[in-house]
Amino acid sequence: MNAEPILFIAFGALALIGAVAVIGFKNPVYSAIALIVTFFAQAGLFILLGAHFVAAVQVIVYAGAIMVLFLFVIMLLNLGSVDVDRPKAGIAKGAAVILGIVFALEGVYIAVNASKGTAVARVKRESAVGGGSISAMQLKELNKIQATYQLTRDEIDTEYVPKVAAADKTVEDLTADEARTLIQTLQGEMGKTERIGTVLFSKFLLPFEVTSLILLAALIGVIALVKREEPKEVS
Amino acid sequence: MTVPVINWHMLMPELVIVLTFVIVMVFDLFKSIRKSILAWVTIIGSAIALWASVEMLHAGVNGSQFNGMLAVDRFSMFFKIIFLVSTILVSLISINYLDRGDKRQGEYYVLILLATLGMMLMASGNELIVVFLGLELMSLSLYVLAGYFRSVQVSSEAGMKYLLLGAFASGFFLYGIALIYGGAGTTSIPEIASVLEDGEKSPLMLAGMFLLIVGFGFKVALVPFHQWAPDVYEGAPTTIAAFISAGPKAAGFAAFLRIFTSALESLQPEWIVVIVILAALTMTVGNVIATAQSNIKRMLAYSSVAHAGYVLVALAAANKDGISSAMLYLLVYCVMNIGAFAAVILATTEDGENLKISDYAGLGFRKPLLALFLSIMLVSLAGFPPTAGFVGKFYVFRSAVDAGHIWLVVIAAINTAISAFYYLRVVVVMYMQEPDEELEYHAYPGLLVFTLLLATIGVVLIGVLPSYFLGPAQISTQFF
Amino acid sequence: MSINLIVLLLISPLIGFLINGLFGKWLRNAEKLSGGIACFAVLISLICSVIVFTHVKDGVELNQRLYDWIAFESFGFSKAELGSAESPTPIFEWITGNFAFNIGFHVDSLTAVMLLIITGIGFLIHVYSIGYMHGDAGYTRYFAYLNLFVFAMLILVLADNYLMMFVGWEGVGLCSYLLIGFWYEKKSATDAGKKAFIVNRIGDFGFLLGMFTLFAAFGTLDFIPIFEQAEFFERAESTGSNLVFGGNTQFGASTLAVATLLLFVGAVGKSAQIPLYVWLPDAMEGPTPVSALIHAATMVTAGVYMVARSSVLFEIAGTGDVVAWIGVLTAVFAAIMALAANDIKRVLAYSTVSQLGYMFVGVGIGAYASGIFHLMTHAFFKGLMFLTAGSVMHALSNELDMRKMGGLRSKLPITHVTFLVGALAISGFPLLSGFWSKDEILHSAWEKGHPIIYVIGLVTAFLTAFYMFRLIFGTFYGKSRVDANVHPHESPPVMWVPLAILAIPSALIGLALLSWKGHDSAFHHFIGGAFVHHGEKAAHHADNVLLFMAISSIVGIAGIALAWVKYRDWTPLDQPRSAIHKLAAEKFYVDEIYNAVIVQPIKNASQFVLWRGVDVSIIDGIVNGVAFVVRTVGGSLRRFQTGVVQSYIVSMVIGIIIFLAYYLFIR
Amino acid sequence: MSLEWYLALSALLFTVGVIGVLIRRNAIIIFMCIELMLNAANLAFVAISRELGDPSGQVFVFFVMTVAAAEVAIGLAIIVSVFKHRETVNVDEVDSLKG
Repeated sequence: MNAEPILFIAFGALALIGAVAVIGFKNPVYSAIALIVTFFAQAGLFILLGAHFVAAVQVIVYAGAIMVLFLFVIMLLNLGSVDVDRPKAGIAKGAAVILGIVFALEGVYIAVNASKGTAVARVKRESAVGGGSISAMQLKELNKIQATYQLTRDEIDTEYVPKVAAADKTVEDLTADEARTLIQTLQGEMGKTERIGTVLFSKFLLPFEVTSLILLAALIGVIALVKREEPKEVS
Repeated sequence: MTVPVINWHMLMPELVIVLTFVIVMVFDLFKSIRKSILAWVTIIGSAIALWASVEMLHAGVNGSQFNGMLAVDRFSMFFKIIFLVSTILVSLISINYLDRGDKRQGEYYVLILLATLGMMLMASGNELIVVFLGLELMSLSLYVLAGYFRSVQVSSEAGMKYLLLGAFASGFFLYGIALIYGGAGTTSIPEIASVLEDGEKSPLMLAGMFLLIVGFGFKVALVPFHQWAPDVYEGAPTTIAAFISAGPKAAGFAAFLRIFTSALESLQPEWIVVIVILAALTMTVGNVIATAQSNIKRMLAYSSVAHAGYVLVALAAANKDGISSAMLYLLVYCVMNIGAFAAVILATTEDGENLKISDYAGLGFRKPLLALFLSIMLVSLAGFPPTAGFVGKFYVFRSAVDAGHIWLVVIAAINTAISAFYYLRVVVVMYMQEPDEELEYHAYPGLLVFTLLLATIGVVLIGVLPSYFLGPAQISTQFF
Repeated sequence: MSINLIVLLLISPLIGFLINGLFGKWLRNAEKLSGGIACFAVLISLICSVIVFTHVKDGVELNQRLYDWIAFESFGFSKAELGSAESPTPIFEWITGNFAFNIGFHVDSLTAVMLLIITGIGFLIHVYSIGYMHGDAGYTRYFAYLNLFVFAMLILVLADNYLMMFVGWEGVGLCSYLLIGFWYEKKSATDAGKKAFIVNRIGDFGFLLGMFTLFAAFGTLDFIPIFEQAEFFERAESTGSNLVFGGNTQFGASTLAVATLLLFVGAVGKSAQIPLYVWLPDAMEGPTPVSALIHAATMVTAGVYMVARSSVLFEIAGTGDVVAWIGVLTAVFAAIMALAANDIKRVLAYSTVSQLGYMFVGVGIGAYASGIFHLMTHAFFKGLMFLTAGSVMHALSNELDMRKMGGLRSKLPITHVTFLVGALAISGFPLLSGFWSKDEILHSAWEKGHPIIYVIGLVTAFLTAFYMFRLIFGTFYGKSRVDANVHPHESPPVMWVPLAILAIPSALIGLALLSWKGHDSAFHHFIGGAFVHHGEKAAHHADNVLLFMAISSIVGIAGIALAWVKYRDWTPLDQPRSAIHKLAAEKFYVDEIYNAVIVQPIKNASQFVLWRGVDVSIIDGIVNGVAFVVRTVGGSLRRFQTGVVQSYIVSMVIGIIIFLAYYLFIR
Repeated sequence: MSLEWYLALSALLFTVGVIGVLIRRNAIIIFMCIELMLNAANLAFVAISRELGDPSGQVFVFFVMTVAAAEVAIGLAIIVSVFKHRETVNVDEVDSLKG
């Protein structure tokens, strides 16, 4: 039995409850802890989606580093003990909630129509091909995967083809159904650290380098904001 | 997909900027080096990068780097020129503006350079995620720079407002990218274009497209996403206000133009409606509120909102003429607006900056040079010939008329008239009113005068020889 | 002749202006340097002008587009895309719909003459100013303006299209107002500046409308295409076909007449003709060298230049007569007023108005060479006389009233001699320059069938000689009426040397017009090229040359003689004796009439009708109301800018929700 | 579970973040809500990535996390410097720039 729907509902509900709790708690410390719960629940959802590496990073970076920073600042400013955040006036709150509901409706509408004429729908159409031998489309897809993950055809033939068909077959000999399973297997592995790493350092090398600059900017920015020496200002 | 082969020549401007900020950081370590040296390193580095960009524009580069992530073409080079010009001008005015004893100048210039690098990535980005990262690199640096005078209450406030609103807007921007990713199956701009050619219009795509407008609209300050601008301009250091109004605005438009006229070209009938509405709203609201301002920095902020509306008029034209006139307009706007802010800095007295428009009374006789500079910039902002502002507006309106947006141009023309009212009011105050109190003015700082002279030459030169600047912009749009 | 030469010629005063204008503060302590820079800048232009002149003399002309300012063709749309279906196919190659506002130069003999006048006299006046303005607080400002003026004037004459000409036109106007109001702490000076500004606006408005008309008719503002199209039209007119030119207007002779008359309104304003002359006498509030340069030698002649430049249009439209009549009436009218003026600069100002009238007679009747020649001679001798007047003022501590002068001959010998040369020249004393040019115009008027104009012109010539020598005798001869506290002294060399230099051409330049027995004079030969397109139908009038010369000479000498009789030993009266004298002394009450007929009714009407009735409810409701509404709306929109981040976020979210709903549900 | 479910969840999480930004006045909590919005976008990325069989979406999440970390560092530093002036992090009390 497929456990995904149950787990989805469990993690999804937990994430939502945590999110609502973030804006519901008066004490910032509690809000922060509720946010951590949401982040953990999301990590669970990532695992459900096969994104193992991302899930791990989610826990380490978000729940670990970022939230600790939040908590640290809340403690530093001593906001945890006093209730500085009085609730807003009822009307403003109500208006905000109404806006939120409208916005949520629009969001859900978009989600419900996610497969209307989109790439997602196209992928579904293409993978629905059945019967006969491996199609040109599937070969193209395999070639793309091969290039993306920097695999060789030999590796696929020896490592992955046996998982879906007789051991002596090569990619060209597969039937369409077998090929589909092969592609799904390969795609299912994309969350692995090795695969992500390969993509990160080949196709996305530039953005990766840019993130280093962003972190540098953050570092220097924080130094500029908190550096000890208090200079005489112009204005 | 292999590890990309990098042609370092094509990355010249970016590499020079990276090298420059490394040098600035190293120099900053030595206590014996005067802080103004850092500014000069920044200026020289930017000038070399500018030279490289101009050369590459001339040579007609057209390629891509990093597996197609980065488009190295004339379009991006033209915008890099705009960014580098604004970086140089802002660094020049910063030397006199920052206090000599300010120990944090290293960080200041490094952040300016990082912001410039972010803008360059936005202009070159051929992949939505690169645009997003460039935008974040730029924005993060600017948040800090806006709050740079941490001992000044309003500066911190400006930083915080910019940060909260900016982060909020990038949330939408990111969600928009996600939706487009789902709708098109890719985030590469050329691939989106080819996917969309035969695709039907999905809600996912339309919503994603609009959320991109929100993200860019925030960065270039379109109504109703503009409200951060006046507060941030007023609170931020004046040099940074000048910077935010010039480079980042151009960067926002660079990515805006590339994505909407290239990737989302086939959705043009869908987005053009919203662009037209936003353009009309932005011009009108910006100009109308500007008339009611008494603080010159706020007035310039609202005027900058209005000018974003004019550029949007060119985008609404959605053809090559429109794109090239938008590019020319941004170049013009960058020069004249930094000039106007530089003149505001020049009006500093012992009591600090004089930001009330009434403080400018009688300046025409007391500080004739300053009044002259400021008048030239304001006249250009108002769009009178033979200044650059006129030719900029002229080409923008022309392209919109050609594209059939007569009503939009009528609204733009009415707005130009309204804007003349508040720009010229300052000129009138300077030349025809007596000051309430005598202000003790400093002697002119040479570098500010020099910068203003550069800006004036730029404004007049573009006004008199527009074709030398429009030509490259027109060639740059060939690839679309 | 390379275009670089022209650019250098043009740009040099601009650089001078920039240096003096921008770095004046630092130059102020080094007065000599500032004046020297300005003079040097004009000197370079002068040298270039001379080179240009020699080239043009060898028959080289230049019509070159420097670059397109706002070019529509580069913008990628063609006539075909723009034009509607019913627009007929254009017949002319010029008219491809790709028009451009361009910066270009047109250099022919007319231009060359104007260049020489502007830079030559301009240079001398710059030098003179070094002495005249010595010690003035606005020294560098003055030279900056003066250089800017030269630059604008050069643009005006070098332009190859009406738009660029208009830019120069406005530029010289601007400098003129700035210099009239140069001593802005003097109320009369700023008032005079204002008056010049307002009166000139009327003229400029006419010029603008004229340009629009031309553009509508021809689809371009460039001289050559317009002139060629107009000539083409004239040739085709006989066939009776309706021609359609670039501007897609049904083109007729009346169009051209309207256009030329509107242009002439501009000329009337700038060149101070009836009825817009009133600003020029008041303009004497400016520094005297300015009066010499701008209000005698160069700027005020711009109108004449423009009419001469557009000669083809005026000829085809047949509007030259209007020009000539306005000119001759102005000439005599101004001369009468000059009779009664006591302020020496005012006398010279009225004299300038009067002489400008002569020039318009010349270009109006089609004697372009004569008109331009008079422009040239007048530039020399009137510039000279203004400078000598300045020298007198300098000697008498800024005294201008000739009732308080007299007997200055011995105190100011050089000034006296040079002034005398100028006065003889303008009076038409035989063989001096004014004699030639004036006689030529009058003779042409007779020959071309305008006897009345000839007679009025002759009367004016008599009056001219009379008032000029009234001025001479009143100032330099007779008993001294100078205030006892004032000790007249001759000016320094930096002032009198330019006077002496100017005196030579003032006397002798007329010889260039010397012609004999049917041969063109040197000047005709030279300048004829500029009007070869159309114009001057061989103006060598061999008949009765000597007779006309004799009449002119007699009239001039008679005027001098009468002045000798009346003013040799002048005792001024406090009150004008005769009614006509009083009328003239009060400038025919023109200012008062304008005040009563135009200004006051407008004021009254606005006070009682417009202000109470229309203004408060309608005009206010529109003009001030719009401004008020805009500001009020702006003020109330400001309230949305509460300063609280969340209110900004609310408006963002509302915007996002509305537009998203549009995309998701409405589309 | 199909993509629609994940996207709907992501939209709801995003909306909760937006509502939080609208109704909370504590700048730090507003900032947390913005993090919530970014996370919702991440969820959408990963879900779409799986549906497309394309690893880019997951890589984007990695980048977004980096950006978020940088943003938080700078944001908290700025909030601290505002706190130094006003002894408060309530955004409706930080309103001296207006009009």
